[in-house]
Amino acid sequence: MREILFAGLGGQGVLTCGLIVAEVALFNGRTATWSPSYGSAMRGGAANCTVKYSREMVYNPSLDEPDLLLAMSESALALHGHLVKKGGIVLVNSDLVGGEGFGRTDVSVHRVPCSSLAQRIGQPKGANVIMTAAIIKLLGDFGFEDGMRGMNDMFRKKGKERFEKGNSAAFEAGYSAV
Amino acid sequence: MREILFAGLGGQGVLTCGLIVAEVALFNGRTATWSPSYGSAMRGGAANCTVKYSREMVYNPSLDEPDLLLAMSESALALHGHLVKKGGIVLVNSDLVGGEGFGRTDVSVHRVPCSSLAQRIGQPKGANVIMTAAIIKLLGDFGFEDGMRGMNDMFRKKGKERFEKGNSAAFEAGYSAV
Amino acid sequence: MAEMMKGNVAIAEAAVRAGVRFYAGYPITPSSEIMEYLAKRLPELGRQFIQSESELAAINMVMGAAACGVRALTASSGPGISLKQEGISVLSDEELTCVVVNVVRYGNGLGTLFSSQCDYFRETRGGGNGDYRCIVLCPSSIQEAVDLMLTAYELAEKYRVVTVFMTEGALGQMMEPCELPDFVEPPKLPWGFDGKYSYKKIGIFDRDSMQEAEQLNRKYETIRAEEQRWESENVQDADYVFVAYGLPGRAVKGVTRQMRAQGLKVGLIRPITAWPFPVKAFAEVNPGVKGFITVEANATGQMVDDVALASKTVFRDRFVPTHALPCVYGLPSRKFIMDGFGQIVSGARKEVY
Amino acid sequence: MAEMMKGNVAIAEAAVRAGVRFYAGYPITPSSEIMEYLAKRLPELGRQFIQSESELAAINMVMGAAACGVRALTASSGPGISLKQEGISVLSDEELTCVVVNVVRYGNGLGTLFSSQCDYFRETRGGGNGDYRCIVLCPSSIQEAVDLMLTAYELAEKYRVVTVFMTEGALGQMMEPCELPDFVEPPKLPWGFDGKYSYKKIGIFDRDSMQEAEQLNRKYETIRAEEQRWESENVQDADYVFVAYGLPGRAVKGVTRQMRAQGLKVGLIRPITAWPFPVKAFAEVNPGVKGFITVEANATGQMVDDVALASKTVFRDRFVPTHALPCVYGLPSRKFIMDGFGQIVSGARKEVY
Amino acid sequence: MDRIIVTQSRCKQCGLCVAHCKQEALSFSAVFTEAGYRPVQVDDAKCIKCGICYLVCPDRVFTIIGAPGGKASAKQSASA
Amino acid sequence: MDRIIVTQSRCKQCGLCVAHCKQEALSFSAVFTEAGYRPVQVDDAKCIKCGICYLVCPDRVFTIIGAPGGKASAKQSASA
Amino acid sequence: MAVSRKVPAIIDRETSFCPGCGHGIVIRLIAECLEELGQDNNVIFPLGVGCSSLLGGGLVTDRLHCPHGRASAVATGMKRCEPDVTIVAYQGDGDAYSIGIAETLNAAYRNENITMIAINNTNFGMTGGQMSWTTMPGQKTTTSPKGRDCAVTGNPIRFPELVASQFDVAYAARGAVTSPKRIATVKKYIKNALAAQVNKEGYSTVEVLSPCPTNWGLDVLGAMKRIEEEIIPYYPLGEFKKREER
Amino acid sequence: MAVSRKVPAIIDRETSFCPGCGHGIVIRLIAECLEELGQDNNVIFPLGVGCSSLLGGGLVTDRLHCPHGRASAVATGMKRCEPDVTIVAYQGDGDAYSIGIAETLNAAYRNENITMIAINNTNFGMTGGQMSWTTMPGQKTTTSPKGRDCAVTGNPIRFPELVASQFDVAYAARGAVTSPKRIATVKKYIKNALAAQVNKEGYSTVEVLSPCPTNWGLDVLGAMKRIEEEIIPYYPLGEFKKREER
Ligand SMILES: Cc1ncc(C[n+]2csc(CCOP(=O)(O)OP(=O)(O)O)c2C)c(N)n1
Ligand SMILES: Cc1ncc(C[n+]2csc(CCOP(=O)(O)OP(=O)(O)O)c2C)c(N)n1
Ligand code: SF4
Ligand code: SF4
Ligand code: SF4
Ligand code: SF4
Ligand code: SF4
Ligand code: SF4
Ligand SMILES: [Mg+2]
Ligand SMILES: [Mg+2]
Repeated sequence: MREILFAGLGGQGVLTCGLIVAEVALFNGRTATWSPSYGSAMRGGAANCTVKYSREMVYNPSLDEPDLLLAMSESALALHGHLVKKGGIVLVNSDLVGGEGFGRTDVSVHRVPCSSLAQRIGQPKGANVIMTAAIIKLLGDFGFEDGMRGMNDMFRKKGKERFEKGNSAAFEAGYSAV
Repeated sequence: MREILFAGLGGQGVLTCGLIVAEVALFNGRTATWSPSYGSAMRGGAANCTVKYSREMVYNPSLDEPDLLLAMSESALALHGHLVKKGGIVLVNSDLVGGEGFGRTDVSVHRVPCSSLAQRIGQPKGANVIMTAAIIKLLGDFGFEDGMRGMNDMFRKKGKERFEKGNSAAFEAGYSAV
Repeated sequence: MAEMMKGNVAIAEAAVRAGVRFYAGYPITPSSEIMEYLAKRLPELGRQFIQSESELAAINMVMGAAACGVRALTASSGPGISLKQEGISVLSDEELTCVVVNVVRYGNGLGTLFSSQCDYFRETRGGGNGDYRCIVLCPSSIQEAVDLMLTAYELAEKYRVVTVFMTEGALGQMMEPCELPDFVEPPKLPWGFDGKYSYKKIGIFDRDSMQEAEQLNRKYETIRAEEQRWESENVQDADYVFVAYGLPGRAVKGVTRQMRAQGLKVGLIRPITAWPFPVKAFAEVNPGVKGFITVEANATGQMVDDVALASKTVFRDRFVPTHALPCVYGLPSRKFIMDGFGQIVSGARKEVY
Repeated sequence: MAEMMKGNVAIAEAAVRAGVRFYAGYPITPSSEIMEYLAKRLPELGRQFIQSESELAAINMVMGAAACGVRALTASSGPGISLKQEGISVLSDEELTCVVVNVVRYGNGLGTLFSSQCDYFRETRGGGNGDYRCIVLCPSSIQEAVDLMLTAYELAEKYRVVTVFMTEGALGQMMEPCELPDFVEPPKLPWGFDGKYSYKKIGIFDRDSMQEAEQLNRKYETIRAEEQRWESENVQDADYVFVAYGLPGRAVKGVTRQMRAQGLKVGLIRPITAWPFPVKAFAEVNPGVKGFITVEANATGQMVDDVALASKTVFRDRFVPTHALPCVYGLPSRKFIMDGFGQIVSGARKEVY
Repeated sequence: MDRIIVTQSRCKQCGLCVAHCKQEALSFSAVFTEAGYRPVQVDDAKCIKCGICYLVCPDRVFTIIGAPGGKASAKQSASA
Repeated sequence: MDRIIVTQSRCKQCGLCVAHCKQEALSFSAVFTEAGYRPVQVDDAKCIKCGICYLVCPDRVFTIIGAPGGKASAKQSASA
Repeated sequence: MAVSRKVPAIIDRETSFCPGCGHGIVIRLIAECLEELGQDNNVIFPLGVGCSSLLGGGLVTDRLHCPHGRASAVATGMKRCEPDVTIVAYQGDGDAYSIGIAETLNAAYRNENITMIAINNTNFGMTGGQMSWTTMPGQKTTTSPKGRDCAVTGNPIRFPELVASQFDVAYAARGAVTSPKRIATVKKYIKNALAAQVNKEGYSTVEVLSPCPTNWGLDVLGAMKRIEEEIIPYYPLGEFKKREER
Repeated sequence: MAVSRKVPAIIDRETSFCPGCGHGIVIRLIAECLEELGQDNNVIFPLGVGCSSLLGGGLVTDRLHCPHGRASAVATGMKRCEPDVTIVAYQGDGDAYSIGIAETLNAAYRNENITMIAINNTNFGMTGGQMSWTTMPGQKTTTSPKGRDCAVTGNPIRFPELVASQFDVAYAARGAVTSPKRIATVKKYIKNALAAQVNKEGYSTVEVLSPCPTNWGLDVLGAMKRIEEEIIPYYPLGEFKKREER
């Protein structure tokens, strides 16, 4: 079973990011759960979700000990960095998260400037897709093709195939960024 | 322990009648309970109460097996006549309750035309006091004086001593009527 | 000297003497005399009486008064108490104190006017959201009701909980001799608002629910340990112990005494606090007791759960059956109790647990 | 193929497919998506959606719809469900049917937005006046929720009771793959009003409460006998049996499987009906079981009462302790369960009953 | 033939009809109903079947049957 | 001496003050607050301490201290 | 010439109202109007709690005893599910305006296509004559023992005026049952209200000033006189929102 | 010449409202008025549930989070027990006019000597922007996905007008926070309302049209513009019941 925590600020697309990973897992024959941490959430602030996928049933869909943390903001890293499993992975948005360590040496940290990268490839809203691709590569459960097809399948089901080209470009950029 | 059921129509003063008996008992060193049968009672109809008195605690204040039934109306007798203890007493308002028996020979029936008697003695509202006195005499637990003093004591405590003369007259009439 | 008083009136006057400064309520039979009496009495004393637009508004007005640290009261019955559940849960959560009188009437929904004990589950477990508890007092005579009213406030304030004063239609409507207690003049409660922010209250979003849950459990444990109240008799050598509260409790007392006189080894536990349930009373029972029997004025038997749980706790080495004799409404007659007892002894009637 | 769906949306769509013709409700987190979804969906299908002025109005609107014999729904959480208690009691009394979804959130009073199981007592015993019962279903996955929705209506209508669909904030908010059932087209219920007095209803003052109480007891007995639902595993040889429902039930399942793999003899009973409580599941348990352990997302431990009562009924010859591990809110982690279990086995943690 | 029917058993002796009948055709009977009221009775000779009593009666005691040009006749219900 | 104090840490970059300052004395700073906003800064030379910004700000960022006849000076709070 | 007058079948039973209670008159009028509109076999009554509940046994139609105050919400659920059946919420002043003001008002606010008839007897009749929101200034009741003090309790509410002036409703009127003429007028109002519903024009309501001799401590004629002399001056009779020509 | 402007001590804290939320402006105005009336250390706030609850942490005074919709009933209990303390019920439109309409209305009906400030942002802000009883005709919300259809839901309620015309209250007004001038006027209204309470004149209320940029899906200035162009035309600004000269 894999557990991933997606954490950031409202508006950064972290919830969708988690959903794409879950859908990719589903597309590739896993079962998956996606759990937001909801709150009196209207007022900006934090937005998180936990995705778990597995070949058998996911018993406990809630946050426990993530294999990977996506930290899209400084506060996300500060609040959740300590939860990551020993030997796990932390992926940070280096556009917003400072370079200092966060006090752990037992995890591998990957830094992707997804906001600026998104601008650069002409997909200003694609930062979360970039990170999705990076996560898929980092975890190694699904290949590039599996990930891309899973993502596009999801958007197609939602009737959003018009974004396919942009999403694919972002996915490629993210996959190469780690 | 004594149990008395006071039954009649709204406006006939049966509830007060019961209360006087209870107060007389109290005045004479007993304890007593008074329980109305209340209902969605605004619409005329039946009015009943059960009084129990005793030298020790009254355990169950509710209607069980009365020693005496006061039936101020036809329906009161019809509804409650069967409840009276074997060998008990039924006191009826013969102004309103017909002369036919009510199918029991194991109780002693006393008939007092309290409404007309009240008119006759110039106490048109005194029918219930008349019956109170009759009940006290019939049960024999308290003498004439005990009853009269207990009643007057109650009205005095309620600040209604101005009715004392009339009440006393009614009491006397009732006591002599059985 | 004790005077004949109507239960509802006596309860209302006892509340006045316990220092109630504020009443809000909405009429409902068989509780209305409480508010009718206070409509006259409280203004005479310069205290506050409001006939609110509903029971829901009433409990919220009581909440406002309680937040200002005064003794506040509301009374109702049946569906009226149902409408107060959200408010009682909020009062409990804010640790505000008041007394809620439930003059229980029988029935689901609109119900009837019969006297009853059908709200036992709701009052002892809370009908609002969450897992709060109220202290539940259930008097069996007008005198006991009058004597418990001050206790009701003192307990509420000692533990910062709501006290439910659970009585029955028949007790509210009947009269019997009773002596009223003296007047007390309670000071403003320490957590009462005064407009000056003297008492520092934490904002709702700043609270730590996990820590509060622990505190809550500790508080409830303390109440369970300290505040069980009951009356019992003849339990040490009883073959069967009846458990009944309120007016049925008193009726059963009479019957069990008669049964004893006839040589039947029966005893009685009469809970005075329905919550905390008097588990301690069971420790005094004959270790060889053959069964417990609840007599309740409801349809399904509700207290039987608590009796079974108490008996499981106390009689660990063997199975003691717990029976229920629910008389639906009113008071259980001697015949009802004796018949039920006969069926139980003969095995014709099965235990619930 | 199964698709990722949000719990609340899946529940709403399942209700649509079960033939719900009428929804009335008032928004509250974490249940609001149910009504937001239906605000769009029901009118599309020519069915009725009302955003009512309050939860209290909503349950009364549902009552009106139910009286007309259609499948009606309301959903809420926390204090919103408290405001429906009078109405649920009336629906039960009139033997009208509907489904009330409670997406349980944690806390007394205004509460929090945490996912929880703190309304167990209220839902299983009724928070309104009287002694009615609702059938209480508690799914542990979105698929199970979707599959239980039609059942919820069928049970309600079979017995003429209200079904409480008791789920949790986390289930309402999460997504997982689920397959939706087919559409059903329920006929108008036989007792539904049509304006022609086809169904003869007795006036409220003409009813015989004593006789109705007997009927009610018989009905509840039948439900208890026929409608217990649960899932269990590894109980035949278990030293300890966990009892947990909903999402915690599912979490405990994972943990007990791991414990088995480590050689620990533990089993699980997961109630699917909280009322009637699955007492029958206990009959299958190892006669030598050393204890039961509830894992509940509330502060005080509530289901522990039912477990203790069930165990008293089934294990008559000896004392089997019943423990509670209440995790307050959220889902119990492996560590929480293992730590609690360790304390229980070592005797450091005492049983509740 | 015009008729007025008085279902005396339902009458609660409120007096509204008596007060409003302009013909003074209504009065209270001397006998009691089962419920203990002295019900209204109609004087057929005075009654013009105007329907006022029907209109004001809260207890649906009156029925008036109008027959074009027919002569009126009162009928006291047997159930009194 | 008139002064305007800007508690930048509270600013949520809503822009209301910037829009309403008739002197165009307000602008967004380049640095971020902890909460992730670019807070307002005041150009002391332009500010006339009219108080409009105080009036419209939902987040109590401004304090204006008026000293009769004194010269104004802006003070950026250290907490930004 | 004589006109036939026959009590409609759906209400041709004994009821348990007190002697001279206005409820008895109004419910007959409603039944007559339903009959005349061909709706007497196409009607559901959500009943309020109060003396209106006494209708439960007397009324031979579909009917539901609603929780106290909530009849208009129940009516809403019914109407949405049975849009072609006539729905009559029958409520007392306490039921409709005190505990039920939110549901009563909101049905009017939504312009729900139902008819609400409110029997205003200026007190809570069934429970023994407590003050209601229509109790007259100075009126003694069991909860206003010194007479209603409007400085503390507010002034009596005028509901038809309120909905007519504040909300977009189809019809609102007030009548009284003190005399044959007034009774005939009330009937006209009730018929207008029901006709509005049948024609799907929206919310209609009629308030009826009605005696409660029992709790007023007056005889029946005295109670009628009180309405004429004291109550009508405060509660004007008439149509506050007339039906629009369509 | 410069005028000193200092945030009142009782509200001189961070709050967690969204950027540009009108709640933040109004609560500061209330605090200023309290200060000016010498009531800032003599005040209790019964708070509604909604974004108004976010005040819990920001406001350093006696305050109670009331059940949703019931703040005016809670306020009543408080005022009766502490008649000399200023009681300010601070509520949202959903809280005061939807779920709480009975309690809100009844406080006005009784002319209870409290002040109720309602933040009308035409939706349920805190729970994600559902329709409220002040949502504009045609406005899209999560529960009116095709735009509010007033034929089914009723027309937006105008509360200050309702109480001013129907009940005997001391003061009722409506303002908006769209510009410095309007904000200054709102402040005047709030001060009038509070002064009425301090002088024991009776019930006072001010409704404030206020932006909810988050749920409206607009930027802050766009939200203000919407109020000016769309909302004010439907909800007239001004005093509907002025204070009487005494
Ligand atoms: C929730 C609830 N509260 C209180 C009651 C008690 N109750 C029954 S009827 C009634 C008042 C009825 O007054 P009104 O509506 O004016 O009708 P009337 O009897 O005067 O015709 C009250 C308070 C109840 N049944 N339910
Ligand atoms: C009884 C109850 N029902 C529903 C809710 C959920 N709820 C919380 S705030 C709110 C709406 C708030 O809207 P409004 O009063 O307009 O305040 P705003 O957030 O817009 O300022 C709702 C429905 C609740 N807390 N309690
Ligand atoms: S029909 Fe007219 S005349 Fe005849 S009794 Fe009735 S009111 Fe009198
Ligand atoms: S109006 Fe009807 S009830 Fe009244 S006296 Fe006449 S017939 Fe009898
Ligand atoms: S005080 Fe006036 S001039 Fe100065 S920044 Fe504020 S709005 Fe601009
Ligand atoms: S108004 Fe206040 S919060 Fe908004 S930008 Fe200006 S200083 Fe910042
Ligand atoms: S109490 Fe009043 S309203 Fe009720 S039936 Fe009697 S007279 Fe009519
Ligand atoms: S959601 Fe709307 S009302 Fe609530 S804080 Fe944000 S902008 Fe303000
Ligand atoms: Mg009335
Ligand atoms: Mg709002």
